[in-house]
Amino acid sequence: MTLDVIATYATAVFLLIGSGFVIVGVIGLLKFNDPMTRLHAPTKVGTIGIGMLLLASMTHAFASGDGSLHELLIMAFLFVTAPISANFIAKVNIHSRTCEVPPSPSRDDTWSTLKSPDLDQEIKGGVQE
Amino acid sequence: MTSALGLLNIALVIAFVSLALGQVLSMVRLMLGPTYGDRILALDTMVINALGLVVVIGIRQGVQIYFEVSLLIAMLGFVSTVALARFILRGDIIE
Amino acid sequence: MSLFLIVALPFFGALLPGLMNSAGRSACAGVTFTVSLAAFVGLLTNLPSVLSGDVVMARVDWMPALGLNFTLMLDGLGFFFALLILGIGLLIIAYARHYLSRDDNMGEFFTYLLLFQGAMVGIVLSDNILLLLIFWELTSLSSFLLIGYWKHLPEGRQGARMALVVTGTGGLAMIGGMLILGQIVGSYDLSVILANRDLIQADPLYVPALILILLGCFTKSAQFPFHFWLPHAMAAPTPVSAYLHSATMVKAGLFLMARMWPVLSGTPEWFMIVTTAGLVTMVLAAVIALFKHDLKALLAFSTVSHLGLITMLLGTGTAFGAMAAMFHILNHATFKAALFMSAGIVDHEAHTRDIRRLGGLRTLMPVTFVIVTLAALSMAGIPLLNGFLSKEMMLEEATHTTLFGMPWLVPALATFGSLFSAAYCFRLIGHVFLGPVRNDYPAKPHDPGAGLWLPPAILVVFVVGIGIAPFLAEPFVKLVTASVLGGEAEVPKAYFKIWHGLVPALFMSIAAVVGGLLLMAVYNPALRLWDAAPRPEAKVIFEAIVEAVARLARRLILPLHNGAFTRYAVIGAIAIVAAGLHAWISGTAAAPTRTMQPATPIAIAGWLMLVGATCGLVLMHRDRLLSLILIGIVGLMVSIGFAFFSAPDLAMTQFTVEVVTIILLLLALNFLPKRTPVESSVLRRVRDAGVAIAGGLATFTLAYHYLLRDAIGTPISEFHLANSYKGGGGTNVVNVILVDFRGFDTYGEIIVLGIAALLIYALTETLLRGPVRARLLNRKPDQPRAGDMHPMMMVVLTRVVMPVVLMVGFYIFLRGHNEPGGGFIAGLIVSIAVVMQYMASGFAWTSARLKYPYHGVIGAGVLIAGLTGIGSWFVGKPFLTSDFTYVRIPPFQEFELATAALFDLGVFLSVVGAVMLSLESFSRLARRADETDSEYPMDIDPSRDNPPPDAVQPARESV
Amino acid sequence: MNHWIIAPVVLPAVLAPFIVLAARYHIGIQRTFSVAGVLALMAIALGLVVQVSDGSILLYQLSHWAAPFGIVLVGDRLSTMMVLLTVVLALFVLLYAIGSGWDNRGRHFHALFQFQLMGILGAFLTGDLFNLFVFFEVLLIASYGLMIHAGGNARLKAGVQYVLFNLVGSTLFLFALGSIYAETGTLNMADLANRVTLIGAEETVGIRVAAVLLLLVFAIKAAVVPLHFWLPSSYAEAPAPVAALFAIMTKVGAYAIIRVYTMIFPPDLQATAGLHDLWLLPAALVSLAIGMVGVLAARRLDRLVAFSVIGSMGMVMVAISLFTPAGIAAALYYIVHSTLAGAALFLISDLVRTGRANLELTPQPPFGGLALTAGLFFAGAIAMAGLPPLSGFLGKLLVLDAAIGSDLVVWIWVIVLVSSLIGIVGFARAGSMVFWKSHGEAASEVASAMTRPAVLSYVAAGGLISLLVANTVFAGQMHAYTTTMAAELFAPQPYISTVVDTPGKLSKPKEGL
Amino acid sequence: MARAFRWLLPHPLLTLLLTLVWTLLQNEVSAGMVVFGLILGIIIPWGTSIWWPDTPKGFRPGKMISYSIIVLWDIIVANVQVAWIVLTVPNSRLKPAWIVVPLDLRKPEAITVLAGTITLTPGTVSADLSDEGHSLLVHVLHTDDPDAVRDEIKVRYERRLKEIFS
Amino acid sequence: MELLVATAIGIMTAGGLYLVLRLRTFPVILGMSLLTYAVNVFLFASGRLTVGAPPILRDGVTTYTDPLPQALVLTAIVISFGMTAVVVMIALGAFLGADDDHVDDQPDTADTKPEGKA
Ligand code: NA
Ligand code: NA
Repeated sequence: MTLDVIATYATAVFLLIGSGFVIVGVIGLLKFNDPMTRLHAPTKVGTIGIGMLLLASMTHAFASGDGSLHELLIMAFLFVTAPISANFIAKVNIHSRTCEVPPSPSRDDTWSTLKSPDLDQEIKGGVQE
Repeated sequence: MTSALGLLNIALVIAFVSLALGQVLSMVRLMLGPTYGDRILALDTMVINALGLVVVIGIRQGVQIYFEVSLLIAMLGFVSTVALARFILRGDIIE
Repeated sequence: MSLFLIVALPFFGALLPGLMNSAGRSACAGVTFTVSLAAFVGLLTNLPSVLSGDVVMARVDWMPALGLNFTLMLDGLGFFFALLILGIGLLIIAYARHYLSRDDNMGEFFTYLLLFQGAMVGIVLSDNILLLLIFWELTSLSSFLLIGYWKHLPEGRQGARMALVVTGTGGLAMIGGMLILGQIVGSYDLSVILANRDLIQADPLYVPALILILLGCFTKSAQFPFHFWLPHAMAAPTPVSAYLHSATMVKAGLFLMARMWPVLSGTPEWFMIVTTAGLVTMVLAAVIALFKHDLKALLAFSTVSHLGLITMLLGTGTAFGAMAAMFHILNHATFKAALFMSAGIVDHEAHTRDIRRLGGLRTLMPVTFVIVTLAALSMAGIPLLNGFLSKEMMLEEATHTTLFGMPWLVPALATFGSLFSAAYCFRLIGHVFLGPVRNDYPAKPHDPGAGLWLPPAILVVFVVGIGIAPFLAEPFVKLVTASVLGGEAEVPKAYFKIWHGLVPALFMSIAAVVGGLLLMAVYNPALRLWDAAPRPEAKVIFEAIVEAVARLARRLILPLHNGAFTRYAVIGAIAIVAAGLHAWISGTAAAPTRTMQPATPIAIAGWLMLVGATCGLVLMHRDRLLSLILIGIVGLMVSIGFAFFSAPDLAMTQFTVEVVTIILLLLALNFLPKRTPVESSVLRRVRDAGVAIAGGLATFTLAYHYLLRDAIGTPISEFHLANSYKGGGGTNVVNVILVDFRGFDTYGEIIVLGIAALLIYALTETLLRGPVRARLLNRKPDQPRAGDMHPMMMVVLTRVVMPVVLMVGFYIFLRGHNEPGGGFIAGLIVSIAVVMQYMASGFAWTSARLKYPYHGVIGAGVLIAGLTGIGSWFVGKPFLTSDFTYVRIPPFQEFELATAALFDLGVFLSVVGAVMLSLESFSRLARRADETDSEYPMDIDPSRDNPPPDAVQPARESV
Repeated sequence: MNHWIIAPVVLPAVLAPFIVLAARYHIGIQRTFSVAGVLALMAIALGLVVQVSDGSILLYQLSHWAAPFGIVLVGDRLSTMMVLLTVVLALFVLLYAIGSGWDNRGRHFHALFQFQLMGILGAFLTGDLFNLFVFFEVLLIASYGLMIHAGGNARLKAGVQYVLFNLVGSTLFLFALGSIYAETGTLNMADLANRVTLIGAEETVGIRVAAVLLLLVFAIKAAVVPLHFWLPSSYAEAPAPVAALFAIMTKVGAYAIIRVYTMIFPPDLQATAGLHDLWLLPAALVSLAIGMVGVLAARRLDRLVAFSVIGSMGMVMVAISLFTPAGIAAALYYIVHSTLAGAALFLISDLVRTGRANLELTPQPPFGGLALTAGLFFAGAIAMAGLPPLSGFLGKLLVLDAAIGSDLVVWIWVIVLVSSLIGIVGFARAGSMVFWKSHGEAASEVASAMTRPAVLSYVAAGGLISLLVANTVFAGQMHAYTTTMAAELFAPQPYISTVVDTPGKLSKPKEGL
Repeated sequence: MARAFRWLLPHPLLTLLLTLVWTLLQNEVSAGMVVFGLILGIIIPWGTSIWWPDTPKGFRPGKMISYSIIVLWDIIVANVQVAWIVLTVPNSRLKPAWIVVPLDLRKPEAITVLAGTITLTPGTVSADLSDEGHSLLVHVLHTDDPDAVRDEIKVRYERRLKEIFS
Repeated sequence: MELLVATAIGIMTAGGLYLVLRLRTFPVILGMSLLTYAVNVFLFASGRLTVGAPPILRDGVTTYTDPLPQALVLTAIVISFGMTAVVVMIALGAFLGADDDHVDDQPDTADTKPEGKA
């Protein structure tokens, strides 16, 4: 068994693992019945799934002779940006009151998202469902 | 080697199918909503899955050409997520 | 004098009175008179040639290919009319100088008058029927101006419009007739046409041509049923009426009938149409004239009647008829001009033209009385005056004319018409000048100065002179008649004399005069009868028709063009699909030449997503934010599709453009309603869906057709693939096409982007300066806003990620020539990086720290691209010719330097500048008055509580 | 290599960003550069016209790639005449914009104006269909900017519709281009002309649909009914000098139809035979009728002029649809005429607006400069309604003459003449309402808006009228030239071989395909 | 000298990061490319430093690496856990919870890394910050003992970050 | 595969057309975007469909997809982006001025709705 055969097997395995995680992430997205819990599945399970696919891509490139590391960069971007996306979506959920009201913070007055400008207090409606 | 390649081909098909399924299911969530948070989340998931698709297409076609495409999706995909979320949070996305 | 000069003098002279306006009224009139006199004298210089029977010609090519040339001809007929036009014109000018009041713009009046005079002279001297048409329509136009000269009078405006419309209609019909005539003969030269009588009358198009040309003549000469416009043109100042209705405009139709007489007359059609029209007009107008109380209206209808008389004479198609017609034209011009001018004098002095308010002026205005009496008696056909002579000839001709197989019809009607004619002439004299002097004139009438009475007096001299010594006019009239007849008939031998013996015409004449006197005796009962009789009012009918047409036009056009874009789009879509369908159905299709590729699961999944998102978008488009998300998915799927089908550059571009577009739409949606209300009916939605499905089917069919067939030749891109590296120095063929093979397209494309940004900026500026500004500043958000404008996580991430993204942008830019990428994508990436910073820390904070004005970036980009292109000129190559070389500077590897990269840099800068300027403009609209610019890049920063000692520098130093 | 032919594109394209960069806040400098640029363009255009007057074809290979692989600019009699016409029009429009101060009522007028010129001139010169699309877009987007220049609700609303309609048009253009490339594998017009002759009788749907889609694209630009709906409000709401400049834009569509349907899809080409015979001429006749009926129906002077533009385009299209040398010659003559007349009328309406504050066709008090404005309007109306002596009448005669021999000659004559009459009535009603009825109004209201337009405005409007006069006086020469042009168009082989056979970078003559 | 250095290299670590990114982008290591990357790594932060006004002090890259390895491991482990939860735990038995993490960290960069870590390790999402930035709101997907989760975050991540961003 | 692409073009065209015919500017603009996608794919398809042969020259590779339509589509994408930005801005300007985002001109309500007729 040469190195590239191993790499090919590894590619296949990474692909399978990655696909598995991707599908689990999406199942979570579909299955959970609360916006906040839904948020958990794809933003992270999906991320690791794609990470695996990238790993597969790397090993595959390695198997076909031209080693490649730049997929790492993609992975890094994903890992850096995923929390921001999650954070914003969570803020949307909190702001539009579509999740359980969070407990008060221990030290400060309120959560930053809920600190609506005074001007807006009387405004109703908007993009809410 | 042939068995390895065979496995790889099977794995590729499975990857394609699951990514495709993932897209379809995310689409279902997007349509169902019910909250904008869910919809943005579904979009975000679809963008990431699309990235996965491009990566797997790259493996399948054996070319490195798609690196830039995937890099762009990874790098900029979240921008639209943030923009949409900011729109709901603030209305004005640049303020 | 050259014929050109005779025609040109009035036209060029028309400039003078307008310019001389400030020099005074006499100067205006003087210069006009001089111009007119010069033309008149010029005409007289040609008298010898005309008398000797020569035809004077002048020719300059104008549009030879069309057959429209400046060809002028002076023969007896032309001379006769030109003489009338210019001669009476001189008298009119002199008269008008005294007639017009101080409030009237003299220069304007004489300018119009000279234009009109020139046009008339042009008509009678034209040897080219197209040229004649031009002058013909010019008389319509200039008379429109003259009739409407007193702009404050509604009658003037209406009369002018009516005259223009009626005579314009005739003119247009005549265009058709003349073109047919020209086609039959193969030339538009009158001299050629007049020589082809048989050819013309044998042509199947003779009758249409005849009808069309006669339409022109009848409208111009106010023949029944187009007679109604003439009286309403009386709203013009009297000099105009006198000129238009005695000597000129209305005679144009007669002139043309006479001109065309050799080729058009003599056929049953001509005879039937022309004679009938003339006869009816003569009788009808005479009857109407008798019951008109307005002096000028009476004269106007009498003109119509006399024109009918002349028309009838021309219609008979005999040489004698033609001669009588010419003679009567001359006579009518003299007495009618004199009468109009006298009517003007009465109006001028008594301040009314209403016959019922006049009477008894004989003693108050003796000079005028004499003039009017002589002229009117001439018109009535009293012997020793010139009217008698030609009327006799007319009656003589009538006795020889059989219409509709009834030999008595024409003589009877002619006598009847003459009877009424005599009657209104007697009324004119009797009711205005005879009878007791009244004491209720609106003004005290007295004879005017010689300036006003001299011109009609001169004409009356002719009236009497010819009447007493007809042989004086005979050679001239025969000369004219000869040129009317052309070679088609002999000039009649008959002599012009007062006494012909006891011929039927004499009895008819006597009957007419006596009958006229009797009619005057029973005038009042006749008037009551007339007033009681219902009769259509032409003006009302005409106005009603025009109004109805205008209303119909409005009904037709306005609702169709009411700004309903959706209907426009539906109509357009249907038209396009229908035209495409027609092309498809009428063509042939062979079997496919390419085999279908099997669909892979991934393609099917992508298709499902795309279709799902599209359908979702259509179904849920009322939720605007959701529809934005969905369009994002469509875009995402399209870009994945591009990647799948071997187009990485496209995939990248599509994806980045998608991101920017969504940002842009979100910026706009902030101001717009967030939902689209349900407004359209079900029926309408069904219609739209039908159109949409038709369009979809069309594009599907087309795409499917092409996808399964090869092009008819090798695509030109084979060359691009083969020479991309060799000649363009790049391995990314798409990029080489963009910056080299088809760099010019790209140049245009960045300019489009640059313009888009400029436009958006300009509109923002305009909006922010206009009434919208206050509304924008005080705008209330339409949704409750969350706290934390600039979340910490985003800000921190941006600090690290933005430089990395910029670097990736740079990388994509550099690699573009050989790998997927290029200036455009790089530009978008950099823009998104900057937008990220805007979204993180806000507009004010970010832009306050921005060093480069986006205007400058766009300008620099477009300039760099342009200058790169121009650079090639300096090595003698065409615009944008690329060159490249490979250089090696340690420690770097060998790398390529290409001018295409410089061009791409221009692209890059334009894109960055354009995208940023647009986004910035959008977000400037969102600035509110109640907002203070944030001082810090993030709202929440716990480290601000105990800042490190050396970080206390103010954050906004650059503002 | 003679670079003059690209100068009409590059000069404004460089001048515009320069104006943006250097003179953004100085209207005086902008005006100076803008006028200087147009004057230079005029000299260049004249030079080009002279160069091609002997029938030679100017070819310019962009990036030095031979056609059909690269983009080429081609100058022949037709394209250079259109360039000259555009530039001459532009000069007067620009003078008007400066004189009336329109250029200072919003931002970036001069830059947009230059870009607009670039787009129009490029469209006339390019020999490549996709490049034509690009120039269409350049001229369109600049026109959007100019159209909404100075803002205002009505204008913006009309602007939205104008942009949307043209976006649909651009989409259609791309469908057409995709079809053409899919069918023939080329985009160069001359090469396309060669390739379409290879299409056999057994497989014509592809090229037929492509040809028809292209025709429709140009028909939208040329405002042929029923694709004309974009025109009335956008022209009426546009600032006057802009609307005047737009007078040439409809001609871009007409130009493209002439070019494409004489060279690429000539009437005798079997594959595309019988395509538009059925409907183009009727559509043109309906356009003529609708335009002139619109003149009668309009309630506002600017709308009236806009409808007259539709009508005059109908006339042009009637002549074009004959697809005979005589028809094309007449059309080209009429194009020159109607461009000048339409532009003049838009400027004159603005002179009216200057004194009157609105253009409603209702009686209103007299206004400043009435007599002179009335005189100009009278001349413009005569020209537009096709009354003698101005070139409208001559053009009408040419069209009527060219129609002889057409199956629809009776229809053509009747509709041309009747619509002419309707137009006359419309113009007469409007003119007497605006210029005559105003005299009847009480003088007490005279104080309202008695601004007198600037002298430069009169110079510009009067200049266009005098060009109309020149077009009339020299009608013979003009028509002879357009006749030569038409002959050249119907014998395009010199054009085609010049374009296709000239070698470029890495390609020898007759190499490639 | 120091001032010149700060002017030239406002964020030295960013320069290093960019050089690394450049090298990765090229997908091959050569002296020329690294030098070029370094040049870019100097130019870009210099150009963007206006938007990163206050240079963070006292960052310890070494500890950051060990921290990253721990987090990476946690991510892998927890991913499996979450996947298990997604697949097996029905919605009715799911016990999501909000937890409030009082913060000892003060630097925005540190807080951001913490929040990011929390999100990346499955089962928890950092949802919001309190209005003064002294508490972090975290959502837990499934837990019986929210306090334990909070303590673990504080001990396992926040303590380490405090050292890294000292 | 060809069928998929062709139907996708057709469906996007249909969807786009339907939205273009709506009454408010926002859906109309989205419809235009959809139409733009359709036409871009159509233009792209004029080079026919090839999988796995991007037009990036590689040693030893001879099959490439047609690069020209790609370049054309790129140009078209850029231009339509500019156009979209412009139409959005103009539509926004029109809305801000009149507080009305109808695409069609609205009939004068002042004439048609006489008020106070009790
Ligand atoms: Na993301
Ligand atoms: Na206007």
